[in-house]
Amino acid sequence: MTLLLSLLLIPLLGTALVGLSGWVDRNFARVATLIIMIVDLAVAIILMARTSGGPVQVIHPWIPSFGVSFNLYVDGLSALLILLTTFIGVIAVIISWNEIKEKVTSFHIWMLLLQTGILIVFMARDMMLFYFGWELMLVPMFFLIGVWGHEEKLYSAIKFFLFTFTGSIFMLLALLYVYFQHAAQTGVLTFDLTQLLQTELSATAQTWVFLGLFVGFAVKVPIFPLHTWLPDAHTQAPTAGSLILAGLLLKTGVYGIMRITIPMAPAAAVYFTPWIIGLALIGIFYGALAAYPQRDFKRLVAYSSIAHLGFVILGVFVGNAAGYQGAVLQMVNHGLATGALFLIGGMLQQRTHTRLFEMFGGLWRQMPVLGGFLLFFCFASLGIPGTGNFIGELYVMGGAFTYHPLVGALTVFGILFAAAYSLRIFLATMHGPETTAFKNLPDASPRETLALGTLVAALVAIGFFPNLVTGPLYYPPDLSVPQSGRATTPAMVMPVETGTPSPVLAPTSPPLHTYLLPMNSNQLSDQRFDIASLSPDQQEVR
Amino acid sequence: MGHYQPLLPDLILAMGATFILLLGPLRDSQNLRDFLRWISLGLVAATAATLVWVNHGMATPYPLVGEGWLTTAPLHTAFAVVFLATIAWTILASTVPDEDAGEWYSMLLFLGTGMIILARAANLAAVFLGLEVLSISLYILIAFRYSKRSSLRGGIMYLLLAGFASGFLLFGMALIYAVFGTLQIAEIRTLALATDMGPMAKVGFGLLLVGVGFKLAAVPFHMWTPEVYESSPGTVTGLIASSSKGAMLAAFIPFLFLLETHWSIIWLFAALSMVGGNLLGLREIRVKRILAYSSIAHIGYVLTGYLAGDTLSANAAFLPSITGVNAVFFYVVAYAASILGAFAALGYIQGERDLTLRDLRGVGRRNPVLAFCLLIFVWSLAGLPPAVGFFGKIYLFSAAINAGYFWLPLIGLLGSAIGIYYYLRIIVHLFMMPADASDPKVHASTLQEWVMLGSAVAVIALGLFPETIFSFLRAF
Amino acid sequence: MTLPINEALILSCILFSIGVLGVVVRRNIIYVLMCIEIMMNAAGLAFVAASARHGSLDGQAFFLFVLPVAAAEVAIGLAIALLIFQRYKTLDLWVVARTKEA
Amino acid sequence: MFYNNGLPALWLIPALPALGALIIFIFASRMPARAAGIIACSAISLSFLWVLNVGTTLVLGNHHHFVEHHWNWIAAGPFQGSASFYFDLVTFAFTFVVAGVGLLIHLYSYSYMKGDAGERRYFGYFNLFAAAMLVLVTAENAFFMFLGWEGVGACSFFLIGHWYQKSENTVAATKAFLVTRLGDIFLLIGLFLTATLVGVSFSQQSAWTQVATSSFIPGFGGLTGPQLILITGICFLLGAAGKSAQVPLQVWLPDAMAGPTPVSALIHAATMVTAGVYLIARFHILFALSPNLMLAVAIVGVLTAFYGATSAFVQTDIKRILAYSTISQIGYMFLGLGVGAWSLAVFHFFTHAFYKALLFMAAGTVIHSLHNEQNIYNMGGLRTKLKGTYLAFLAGAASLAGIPFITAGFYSKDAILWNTLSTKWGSPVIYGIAMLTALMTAIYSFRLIFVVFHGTPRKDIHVHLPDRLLTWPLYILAFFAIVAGFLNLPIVFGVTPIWEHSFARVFGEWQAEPLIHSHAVEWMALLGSGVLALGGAGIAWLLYSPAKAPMPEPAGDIATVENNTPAPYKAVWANFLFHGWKMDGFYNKTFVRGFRITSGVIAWIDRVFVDGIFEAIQAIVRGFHALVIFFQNGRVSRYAMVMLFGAVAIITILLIGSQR
Repeated sequence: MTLLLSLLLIPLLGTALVGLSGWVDRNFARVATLIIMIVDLAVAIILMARTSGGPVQVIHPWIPSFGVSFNLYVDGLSALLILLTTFIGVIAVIISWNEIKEKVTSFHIWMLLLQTGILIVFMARDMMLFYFGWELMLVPMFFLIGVWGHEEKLYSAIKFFLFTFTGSIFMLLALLYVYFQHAAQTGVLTFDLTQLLQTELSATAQTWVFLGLFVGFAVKVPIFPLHTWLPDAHTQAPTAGSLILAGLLLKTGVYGIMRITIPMAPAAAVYFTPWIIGLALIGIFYGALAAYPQRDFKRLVAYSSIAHLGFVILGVFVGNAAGYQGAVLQMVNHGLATGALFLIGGMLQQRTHTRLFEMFGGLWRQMPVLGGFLLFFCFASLGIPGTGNFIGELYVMGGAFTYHPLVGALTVFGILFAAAYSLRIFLATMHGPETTAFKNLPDASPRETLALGTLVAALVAIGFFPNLVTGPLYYPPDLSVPQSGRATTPAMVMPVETGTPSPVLAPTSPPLHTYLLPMNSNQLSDQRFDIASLSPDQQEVR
Repeated sequence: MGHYQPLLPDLILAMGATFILLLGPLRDSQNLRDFLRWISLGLVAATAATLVWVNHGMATPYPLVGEGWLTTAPLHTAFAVVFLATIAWTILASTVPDEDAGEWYSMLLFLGTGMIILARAANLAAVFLGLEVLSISLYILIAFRYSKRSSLRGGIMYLLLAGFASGFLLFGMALIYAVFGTLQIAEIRTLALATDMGPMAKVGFGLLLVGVGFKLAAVPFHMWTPEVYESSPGTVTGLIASSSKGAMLAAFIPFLFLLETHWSIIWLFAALSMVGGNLLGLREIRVKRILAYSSIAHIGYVLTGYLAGDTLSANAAFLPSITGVNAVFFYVVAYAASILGAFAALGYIQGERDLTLRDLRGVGRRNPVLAFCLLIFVWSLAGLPPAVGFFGKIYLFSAAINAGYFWLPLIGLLGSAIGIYYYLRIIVHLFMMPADASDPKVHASTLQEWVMLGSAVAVIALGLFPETIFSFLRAF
Repeated sequence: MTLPINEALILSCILFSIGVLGVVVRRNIIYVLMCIEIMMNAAGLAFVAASARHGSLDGQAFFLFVLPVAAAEVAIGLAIALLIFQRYKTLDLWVVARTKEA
Repeated sequence: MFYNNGLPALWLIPALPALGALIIFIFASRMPARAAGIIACSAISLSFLWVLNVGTTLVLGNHHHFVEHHWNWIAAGPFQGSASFYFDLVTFAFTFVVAGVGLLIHLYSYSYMKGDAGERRYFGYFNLFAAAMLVLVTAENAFFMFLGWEGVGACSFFLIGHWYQKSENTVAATKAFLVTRLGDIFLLIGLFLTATLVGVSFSQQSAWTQVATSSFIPGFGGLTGPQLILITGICFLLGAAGKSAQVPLQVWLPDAMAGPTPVSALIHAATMVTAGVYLIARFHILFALSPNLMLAVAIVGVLTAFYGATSAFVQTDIKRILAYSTISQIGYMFLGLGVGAWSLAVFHFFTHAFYKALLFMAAGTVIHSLHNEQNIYNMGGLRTKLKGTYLAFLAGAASLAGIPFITAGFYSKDAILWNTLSTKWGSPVIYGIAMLTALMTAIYSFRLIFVVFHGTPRKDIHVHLPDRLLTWPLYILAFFAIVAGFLNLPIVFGVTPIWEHSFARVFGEWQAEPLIHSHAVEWMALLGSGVLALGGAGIAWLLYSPAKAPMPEPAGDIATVENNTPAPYKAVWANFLFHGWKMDGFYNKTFVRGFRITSGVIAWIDRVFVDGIFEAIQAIVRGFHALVIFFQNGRVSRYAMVMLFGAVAIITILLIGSQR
């Protein structure tokens, strides 16, 4: 299928085009990159539409002697994240227009390479290809931070690289182990995930495989206590870098956990679930609490990412449809909302050359539009209904509640702290007595307004129509969403018979592995959009 | 004559080298230098062609030719061709004063002779002879710029320590010979596997390993690397790191039966090298030394692959492609492609003093082509996709895991995580630090830049299509 | 007369050890080169002795290889040593190691 | 689109103001400031007309309710919440107030906010608030309601902090948002419980009766149905308390007066703060199933009523007096809910919305006329200068005080008091406290009248007369503040209480019936509360008539007394009341400071320890580096020695080591 290949090749070959045009004029490089990104976005949209009929796959032999194939596979979840990737790619180019002033051409080449790597990760069905893409993401990001970053850029870039690379070692070992186990059991050399998932692993082996994969992905997510690279990297990266880090790179970790870790070692996943839920909860509160007193705009937002990703991980591991959908929603929303906060942080820095809250204050008068956007994204970040973040958090909290009511209740408190730090972002910059340090700061330019406005529209759209995001998860063959995730009738109360336990509610969820394993049957897809209307008529008159 | 036909390549190369050595003093002119360069290249090419021709269709395991001197096994032939390619590359990429051209190219050819003998040795004496031809050429090449003190210092250090190690090797061979009564490695193998080894044989093989370990610069025999790498001309350093080690690796393949008894030594070599090499390089600021330390670590990775062996690994039956030696072959190719380029590039940058990280600043701005090539090479050395080093490492560790070693890959990968740090520092200084006031002195001719660019592209291309290397291997 | 093989091997071991220790303790290039010679010749002795034990000529032939190789090595070693003495005005390896670049 | 099966579409009700807000925000920078007000007013008036249309269709058609389903909004396992609208009588009452009173306040704001720098922003948020509030009250299920619930909270935050350059306003806004959000957390937990137990749709709530009889419910660790009902109810109660400023989460409301006065009138008096009442009324089945829960609601209500009245007693800021009085009056509504008088609680909300909005707007007019003077002790004698405003204010205050027979407040409050005494959930103790509170209410209401409007001006300031848009809405509200009570005349008057009668359809059998059927007792109670109100007015005259000195005596120059003044009064008890029973300080010292310290400590831990772990690893690696690099000294013999050691080690290992 050429669609998948073109999705990859457009940014990859685009680097040459950008190189050439940048050689002519640096502005050409910007324009060329923007065009390439937009074309890629268009391809992703087509792909999204195509995926609704079933997964799209392309397999080419690559390294037959090693069982490695160029195996791309896109189903609803992948298509969703690919769409997010290309979308954020466009925004990142738009937003770097004025910020990046030197080495313009190479900046855009790195951006395109980064996009290629991320796309490989989201598309690869072959685990070696996945790992290839995983490592491929590192270098461009390293350059983006290291060359175009801020004052502590080198330290942050190296820290980012070392953390992720070290994590990926464990992932690689676990993958290789499963590969050889599979080869030993079947005699077939392959890195195809679908086949590797058939490998029978003993409980001990599963434990180690799970831990290896989990550590590899957890660094990227990041899960407490492996998060310390994140505040530095996010803070020091250029705006586009922060946007992509928050919007996409963190998501690759979650994607890996969803796609590989849990299906590969389902029993171990069940075993470790309480621990990981504990870590996720710690992440939620720890991130939020650590975010609050930060003095640096982007650093605060970076810590808030830890909290948001805590929600995502929680959703993934509570093991029910609500949590799973919430996790996916939260991934997308976090990418948009937190990404937007980074954008605004970058815009403020570009205007004022500082990110410190104590330098700001009362800027709303000078930049009403930017302030309005900041207000919106702060409220999105704290999960106000009407934005996608609310839906994501609600789903995750609901999932956690189904997992255990107390866990759910505890999770809900996370949003209080989220409110505290989110409000602080806005209040410390836009409210209060107007600082005298800055005069005549320009308000959002049309380009910035366009970028931020698009993000607002996307968030609001998801906030009212979460099906936009969760819908693709139901595309056949419905790999990822548990059965209880379909829109079924709301909880019903049955007549109670004496002597039997009340059938009220019973929020039972199937064991984790039963639904995270790929299912080949389409038995679930019939009732996809079965609307849970409460009365058969649109209007009921009694 | 037919009996000696398989020796033809070695003869061509050695005689050509002598011939060039004689031509050398004729005239100091650029024309002569260029002439010698192309002559040498032609000789190398001819040798390679002959090598392939004489060995064609003789792919029985370890057939002994020339009185049991050399093997025609495809793997070894392939190794030899690769080494010849590195020599050819060096001939192209190296800079040499006009007046020394004859000596330079002839020594490179002698070096090549030593390598192809060593790589195909089937006999202890051939191992020794090949090793010494290689080493003696290297002494001269290392100390080639004898007007510089450091060059002499590096030369004498390498000479003394290599001689010291040769002594161990030789004595070990003597002991082995004393026990088994033969110099043919295949016979020794049969005898050694047939019976329990006595202490004398064990010690003999142990001393042999000392010599091997020195040549490979495996910890704890690695001490010479930083000084020698530092003081040699850039291209020679590349050869020391790549094909000189590679030849020893190839020569070691017949000895792989030692894994039965000596695996723990190799395990230790590997583990210590991977950890030690990466640790040593951590805070080094002299760039060539960084790569020297990294080469120690890389030998650790290679030895990890060797542990998987050839036929000894448990699961080898279903995984014919990634036996340890195949992975090692892949890695030698990958590593050679990367390290040759890296050292050559550093050689172009080198000024009067030791080249430090600080000297790299601004190179990315002033000479983007060279900096880009260096980036690719370092990228490959660090084992990151899409450069070829990525799959090199993956194959090695896969082979090790396949053979049932788990800790070693883990150690190796953790070590490489440490190692990433110094590779990143090189990249950081190349691209991310403001240039010092003084211009970095980069002297590379157009030809050399094209050669560099070509190898950089090759490194990426091989990384994207790693199967090529196996196809190459299968072609023999 | 028969060669007492074990004794010859022991002798070669002793010679080898002397050579090794010499390399380790001496700092003068010439002495170190000499000690390396001793090591090689110790090995040669062992080869010859073993050759006698096994009644094959391989070992002795091997020794014929060792001699020129050792000679070549020493020749180059001495040449470099000469240059070193010119430049550093010393043959002490430690001093050479200490001397800063020029 | 606008009509389905001949019935008016419900979605238009919130959509119109939402559209208004959208237009204002998108074109804010390109429209004249005044245009925003016009758009906002048009949007809300259209919405109000549509509410009337829907409401009359409902009432005249004698429908129980309308449901309008749009799309599946939340659909995850047991958590199902569609974007659907629901319209019954309760909704009608609330939408009528939100859109109707909202319209008046919009018009009022059009004049009030003239020339303000943030005028466009103000009207945008005002319209957005109206939209969110209308979603809140028209939502078909609790999740959709939560959209509006949080939306109004957000808008409240925006509008309290409207004058964002003053730090106090910002602090007040944050406080309001965070405290209500604390309540919202409990509300969410309650919603999750509801969703899993019976489903969040309002039409499913009768299923609680089955939960109440279950002894075992899987997934809740052995909790029984009644226990779960209690937990759910407490969660809802806390959520409602947060939004409606009830004890113990009432602290935010007085500070919320930092916003522009129309904001206080609409959000913090008439509509948003009564969302808690709406919530509990909607979930009345749940509450009615547990007597303990009912008692809790009643106690919260009466306590808050008492709290608000006592605190209002000593305030000096006109808006804070009204704020505390709002707290107190919503306490009455909760009391009504707690005794099962659902329809009467809604009725009290209805009347209260009119007279409290009226009071706030009248106060706003006063403040506006006096150039932002809010201290009542700096006013005085305005009766002559602001005659219309005075009359309107008088009507509102009379209604608040419950002056018998002619005011709406009398009828609504007295009905709740009567139910407190007479229904099965009521109790004489609570009744007693409620009566005492009613007395105090009358006192502080008339204190306002006497201090602000009577006597002579205490400060010589120029009064600029309000324009028509600032006064006419007052007259309309004053009219309703008087006559709205006639919708529910007591049964002892020999007429049918229309309101209660109509709402019986909604609350059905869950509506508490008086256990006392004696008309004599009811008459006595009626007259009793009437006497209390008049008596209160009399006491106020005794204490605060222009001839008397203000009581209690302020400590210093009363003109400088501000909200955050530590001790304006000499008397300790007065200061205690002035600071809202010092609960603010308590919360500040415990929760706020606790949060600050914890977050600081966590950030410190993150910097020092968590990062420190990795710094330590780095240091260890560097240490090893230093160790191995030590041997690299360039001395050949040393290198040879290391090699020798290596060789010896190899031989040793080979000779003593075990084979594989």
